[in-house]
Amino acid sequence: MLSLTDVHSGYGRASAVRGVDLDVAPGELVLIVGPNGTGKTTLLRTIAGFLKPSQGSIIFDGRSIVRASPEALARRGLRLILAGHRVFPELSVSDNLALAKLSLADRPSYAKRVETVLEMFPILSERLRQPARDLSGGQQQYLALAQAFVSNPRVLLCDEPSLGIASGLVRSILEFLRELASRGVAIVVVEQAVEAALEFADRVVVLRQGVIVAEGPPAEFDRDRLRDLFLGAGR
Amino acid sequence: MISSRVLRRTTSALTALAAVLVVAATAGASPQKPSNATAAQPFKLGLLLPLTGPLALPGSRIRTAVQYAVSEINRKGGVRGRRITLVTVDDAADPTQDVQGVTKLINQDRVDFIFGPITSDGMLAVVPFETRAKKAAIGVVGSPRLTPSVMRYGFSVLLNAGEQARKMVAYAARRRWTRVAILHDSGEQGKSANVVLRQQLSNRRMTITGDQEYNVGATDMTAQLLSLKGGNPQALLLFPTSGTDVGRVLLGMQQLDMDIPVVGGYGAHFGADVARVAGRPAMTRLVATTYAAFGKCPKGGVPNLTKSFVNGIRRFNPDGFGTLVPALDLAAAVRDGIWVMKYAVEGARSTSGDKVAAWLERNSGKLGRGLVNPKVTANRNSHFLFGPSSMVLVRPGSEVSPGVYARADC
Amino acid sequence: MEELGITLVRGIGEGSVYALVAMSMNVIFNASGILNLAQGEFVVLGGLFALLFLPTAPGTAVWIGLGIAVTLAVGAMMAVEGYVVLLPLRSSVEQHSWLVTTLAAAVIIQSLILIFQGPDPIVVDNPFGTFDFLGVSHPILYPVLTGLAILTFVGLRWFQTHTLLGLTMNALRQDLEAARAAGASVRRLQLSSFAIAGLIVGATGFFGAPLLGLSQSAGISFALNGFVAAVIGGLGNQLGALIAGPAVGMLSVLSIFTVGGEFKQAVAFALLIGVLLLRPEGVFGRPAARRV
Amino acid sequence: MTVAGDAAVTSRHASSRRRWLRRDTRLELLIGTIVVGATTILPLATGSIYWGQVFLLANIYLIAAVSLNILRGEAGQISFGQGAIFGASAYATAMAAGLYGVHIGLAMAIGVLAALVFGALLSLPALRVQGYYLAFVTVAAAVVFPELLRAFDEHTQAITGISVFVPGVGSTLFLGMDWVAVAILGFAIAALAAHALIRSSRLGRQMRVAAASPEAALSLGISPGYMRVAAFGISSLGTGVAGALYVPLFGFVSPGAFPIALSILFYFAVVVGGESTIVGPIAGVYLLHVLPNNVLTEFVEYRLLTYGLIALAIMLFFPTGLIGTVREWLNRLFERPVDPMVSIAPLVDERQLAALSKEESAERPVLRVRDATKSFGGVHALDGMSLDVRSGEIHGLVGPNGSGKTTLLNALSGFVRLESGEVAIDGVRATRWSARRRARDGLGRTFQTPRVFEDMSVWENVYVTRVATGRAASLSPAALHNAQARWESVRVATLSFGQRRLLEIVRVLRSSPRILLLDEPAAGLAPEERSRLGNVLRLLSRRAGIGVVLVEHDLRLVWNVADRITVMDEGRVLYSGTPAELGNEALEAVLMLGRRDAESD
Repeated sequence: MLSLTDVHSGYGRASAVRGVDLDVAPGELVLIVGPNGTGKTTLLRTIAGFLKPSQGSIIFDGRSIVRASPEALARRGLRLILAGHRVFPELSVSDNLALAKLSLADRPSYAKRVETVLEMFPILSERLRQPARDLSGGQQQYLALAQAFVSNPRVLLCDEPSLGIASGLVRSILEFLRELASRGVAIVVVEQAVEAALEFADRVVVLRQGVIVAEGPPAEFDRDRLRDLFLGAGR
Repeated sequence: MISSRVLRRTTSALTALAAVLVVAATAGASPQKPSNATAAQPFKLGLLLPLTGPLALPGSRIRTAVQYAVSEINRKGGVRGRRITLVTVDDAADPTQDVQGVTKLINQDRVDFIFGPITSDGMLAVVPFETRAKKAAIGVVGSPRLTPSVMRYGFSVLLNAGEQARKMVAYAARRRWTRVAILHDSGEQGKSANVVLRQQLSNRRMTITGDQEYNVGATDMTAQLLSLKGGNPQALLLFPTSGTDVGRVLLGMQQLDMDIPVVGGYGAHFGADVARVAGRPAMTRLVATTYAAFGKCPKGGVPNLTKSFVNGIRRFNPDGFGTLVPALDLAAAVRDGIWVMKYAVEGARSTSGDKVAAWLERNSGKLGRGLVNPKVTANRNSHFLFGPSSMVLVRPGSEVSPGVYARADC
Repeated sequence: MEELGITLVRGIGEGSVYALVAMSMNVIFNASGILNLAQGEFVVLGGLFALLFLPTAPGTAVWIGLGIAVTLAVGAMMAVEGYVVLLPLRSSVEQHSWLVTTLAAAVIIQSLILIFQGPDPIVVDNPFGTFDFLGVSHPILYPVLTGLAILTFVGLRWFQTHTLLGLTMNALRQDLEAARAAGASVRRLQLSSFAIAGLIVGATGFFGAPLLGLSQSAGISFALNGFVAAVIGGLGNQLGALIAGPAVGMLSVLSIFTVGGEFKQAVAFALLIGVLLLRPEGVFGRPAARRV
Repeated sequence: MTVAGDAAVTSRHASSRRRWLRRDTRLELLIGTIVVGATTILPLATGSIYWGQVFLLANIYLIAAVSLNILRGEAGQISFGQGAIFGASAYATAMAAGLYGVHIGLAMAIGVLAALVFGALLSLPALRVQGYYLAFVTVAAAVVFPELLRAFDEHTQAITGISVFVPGVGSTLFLGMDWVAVAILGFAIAALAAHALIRSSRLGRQMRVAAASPEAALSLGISPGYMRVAAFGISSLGTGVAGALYVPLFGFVSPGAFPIALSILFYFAVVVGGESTIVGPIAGVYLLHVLPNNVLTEFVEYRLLTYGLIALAIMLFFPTGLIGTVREWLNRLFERPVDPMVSIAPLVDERQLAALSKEESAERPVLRVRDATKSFGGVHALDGMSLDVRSGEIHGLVGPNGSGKTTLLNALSGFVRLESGEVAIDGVRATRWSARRRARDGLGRTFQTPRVFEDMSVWENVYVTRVATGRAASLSPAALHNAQARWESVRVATLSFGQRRLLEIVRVLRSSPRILLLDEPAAGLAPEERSRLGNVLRLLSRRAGIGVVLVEHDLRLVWNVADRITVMDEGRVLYSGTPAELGNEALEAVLMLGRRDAESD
């Protein structure tokens, strides 16, 4: 579904991502972890088209997408959920959801998908008419996820979904992503709440200073190994 | 890091470039050789008018009239045998650009005579430069402040706003009105007329029931009118610049049921402009000042020269005639102004401002032949070519023939 | 009583024009953060087309039909302006280039009107009559313009709530990046916002022409008064613009009654400065969150 | 580094060499002076009255445009009201000289004074509103100004205008120039020079810092509001001089000469020429005023069109203005990245620091926070946070993203007002102090994204502020002095991210802080640079007694250099102690907890 080969990318002259290879299959949930500032967000933004890789190839659906714009990719079914529960604050919850139509190919299914997602996040259906700015951080993140769900993506990139929201809600967000994966969506999640996220992942990728330093099923990663990987060998 | 070698090279390159630019600029700027006037050389007439901005309309009307007069004179052999050529500068009604324009006309184009500008502040601004260069000029300006001591070599074809105000107030006195209201626009003429109107009215012990102002180009004067209506005046003295504004004033009076006579200044006589907005029926009680040649008494006729001028300029510029119609009298005054220039330059045998001015001050009374406005009254006390004797009050609502209106003061 | 009638009908009517310009400015602002200073010139264009193409005694069908055609034409022309204005924003870090480009566009349009049409004032026949209200008769066109403002507001409201295009356009400025991530083609939407703003001012110019006192040099005052209304209503807030425009109009009329016509413009600007100093987000605006 | 060795040797040459003009402004000022001088003198000397006058007026406009450029390019303010300030000065001059018979020199002084008053009025909104709001407020002022003059005609004689007789006009002093021409030329060149000087001065740097980042300005002890007012004052002064010079040149003034179009022309001239460039306004005035009005006079009807098209075309093809874009091209052509430019260790004079350590030996708390709370949108970013930092101590502050670290730094440096709790600096209650006051009191900080200023040289970035007196220097003046030559020639735009970080730290250290708050100083640094940074921090804290708060994601660095570490989560202290006391549990909490609160960073 999504295949990265030797991707280099970054802002300005310095590369934050330095030669990443990654393949994601439909229905797979890949968790990317690593210390801060190692290029996780840069990697997601590069895949989503906000940054052009300086080197390497990204194949989505059999076609190279290194030159595609984010909006074109979204309409082709590759969506990025930005970090920090970003919704459109002045729009109502239902209008926020309606923006999913921008990248929803199968327009008639819209109502059905909204209905489905509101069952998953009942709190949103109670507040459909309210402007999104009145929601709490967690609810805003629900809304961002729900909107992405309605647009029926085939690849979903999710940047730190738990950032800035109350800790009790983290699980429900990860459960939702798991559910999405079970419906056949290829998911890449960057997450700092490593321990909470591990159990939901099919595969874990550890990124350190722009390079993948370890990769494998969650079971292979216990606390000690992760700590060593994060701090770099030798501590 | 820019190395100092590169820096030096760039410096010298840019310095050289700057030098080239400067040389080019001054080459273009170097003054033309002074010319000794010979018959073969054209008579250069500088034209300083607003062709852009809010006063572009009168500016372009005046330009057409000048072009017409120039074509007439050239057909008849030009000025002292020299064909007239026009050099036009757009001043956008900005005195700064007037000064720049007049400097260019005098020093760069070496014109023999200047026509313009059409605003009093512009005229005041250019006068010192013309005086210093001994250039004679005719403007289209109406401020009473423009006395011969201010514009020594400058004249104007416009009716003096002060004289107009005097005429308007005299008319009101003859109608035995004692209570009048003043409405004027924000333009320079409107404001200065307001001052004179107030003086004149207090001289004659008339009561000013109210005094309001509207912006040139305003669309709804009912608020001003209503506040004036509260003073219960017998008549409204109106000093506008544009005919469309007058139309809107009349419309507003109609809507307010304000059925009192209106005595307007020169801008109120642009009958066609007024009618386009308010319609003829609204204009029955409107009286306005204009040039005598364009007023017809019930018993009198329309002067032949007026008719032939109207026909002539229509033939000269059929496309622009529609724009010109409301201001045919102004066009005639402008056209006369150019002819006065020809006579004065020929009479003085010189284009020098002092000689032309002196000649005109002495001989203007003899100039009538061939002019639409035959009474040229410029003298040592007034440089307005057309004085009170050239001014009449007409009813702009009753147009007798194109540009000619029935007189209200026969 | 008569004062009240004039203040209500004409103040609100004239203010409705400010509101219409303000709402059209808001459409572009919400999509791009640009305040189009050439907006007034397009009002003049709308009126100019009315002058050029309206027959002397148009039937209602001709009037409305031509009105729609002119509205569409002005919309297309503003889209062209938008294209030019948006061009430098693609590459440059200078986000204020639009201050210059929109003003330059205004100058260019003004001079083109002057060159091709001449300086004559744009006087268009008023197809409507008058009606009596509180002792004064008023042109029916004033309430028609007020109606046009309300209709525009309702139309924009519907457009923003019932069409995806309108919804997205209105959301762009709130989070450009999130909009792109959701699949919004930013440049195309911003162009559309110029076109829609053009429709509004085109209709305003065409239908309001008999009352508006249009001329080639009148554009800037429409843009300025429209901006006054937009700021007082809170930039981007359409309901605020709809209310603030007539409020400014009424205040202008009141100022003629109280301090005299020569201070009309000064009063409107004094109001603007007062609002900006006391409440920069506008009377109906929401205070922007402070960035730390 | 190379500087290190000789730094210690030449430590006697304490003060840095004074450079009056920046390198790039020197070249531009030279070109500008040549162009202005030549275009003014040549036509006058050759007797071309018209072109002489054209360029004299162009110079007057140039003075106004340069003044606006100082406001726009250096202080980042938009003003469409310069035409009105210009008019206020010209009109006041004409009223004084023309109506009240005041001597022209005194009248011009009155005019400049009027411009200052008017400019002060115009600058008041700038304290409240910015950007296009300010633009429209100033537009409103410019539109209303001539109308008000006319409304009070009985005092201003505005309807017909005021003629002024100016003695000495037309009597040549030399090269065909009368005193007016000499004055105009002199002031035009003086305006260019003044801009170059301001651009090269500390005041100019502070203006640019305040414009680019008001927070950074505050953290350096600069008041952005004061900078704005100062910029408005300087530009009003220049514009006032221009307006006053208009009167003797033309001998006549009326409000019609100051339409809104004049204000727009000034703004266009600055932006089209290239804001913050010295010669930009010259290009702008020549292209937008002289070209359509004076060169292409034959095309009367097309004057406005030409003007609009030139402005539009330049914005399309030269997005940062004519000269601005050319300058960028030159930079791209000639500049090469120079790494590493900035290094802290060589700047630290160990012997000097050692001398200090005797006085600062006693470990006392320099910074103390008690029970700080702060919430954003209902979520607690700080929830009863307490912290003590002692002099000579490095205090590591770690925690997952969004745990409240940056909010705490903002609260300590005065950018965030606490809902409850206390902050004390050196034992003095500072909870209500402004960020600027804290900065002046010796609290220095860096930002997560370094607030350095791309368009300035490295040296200028360091020398933005005056060094506080009364506190011993952290950096060796001699070493700084030695680095000056190298630093002056490099623009920050060419530095890497890591280098910018170090630069920001050098800048803070130059102000000799007592407390240093570092927000992720190691991000973007290479491993060797990190360890060097660690050593320098140790040295500074131990020897100079600076209390350092180190927020850092590189835990190895923190554990290596910090004396004490506090682990934060959800706005509270989770663990606190020396590195030895904190076990793996604390480490893992930071690495893998990943819970967080809303925070605005």
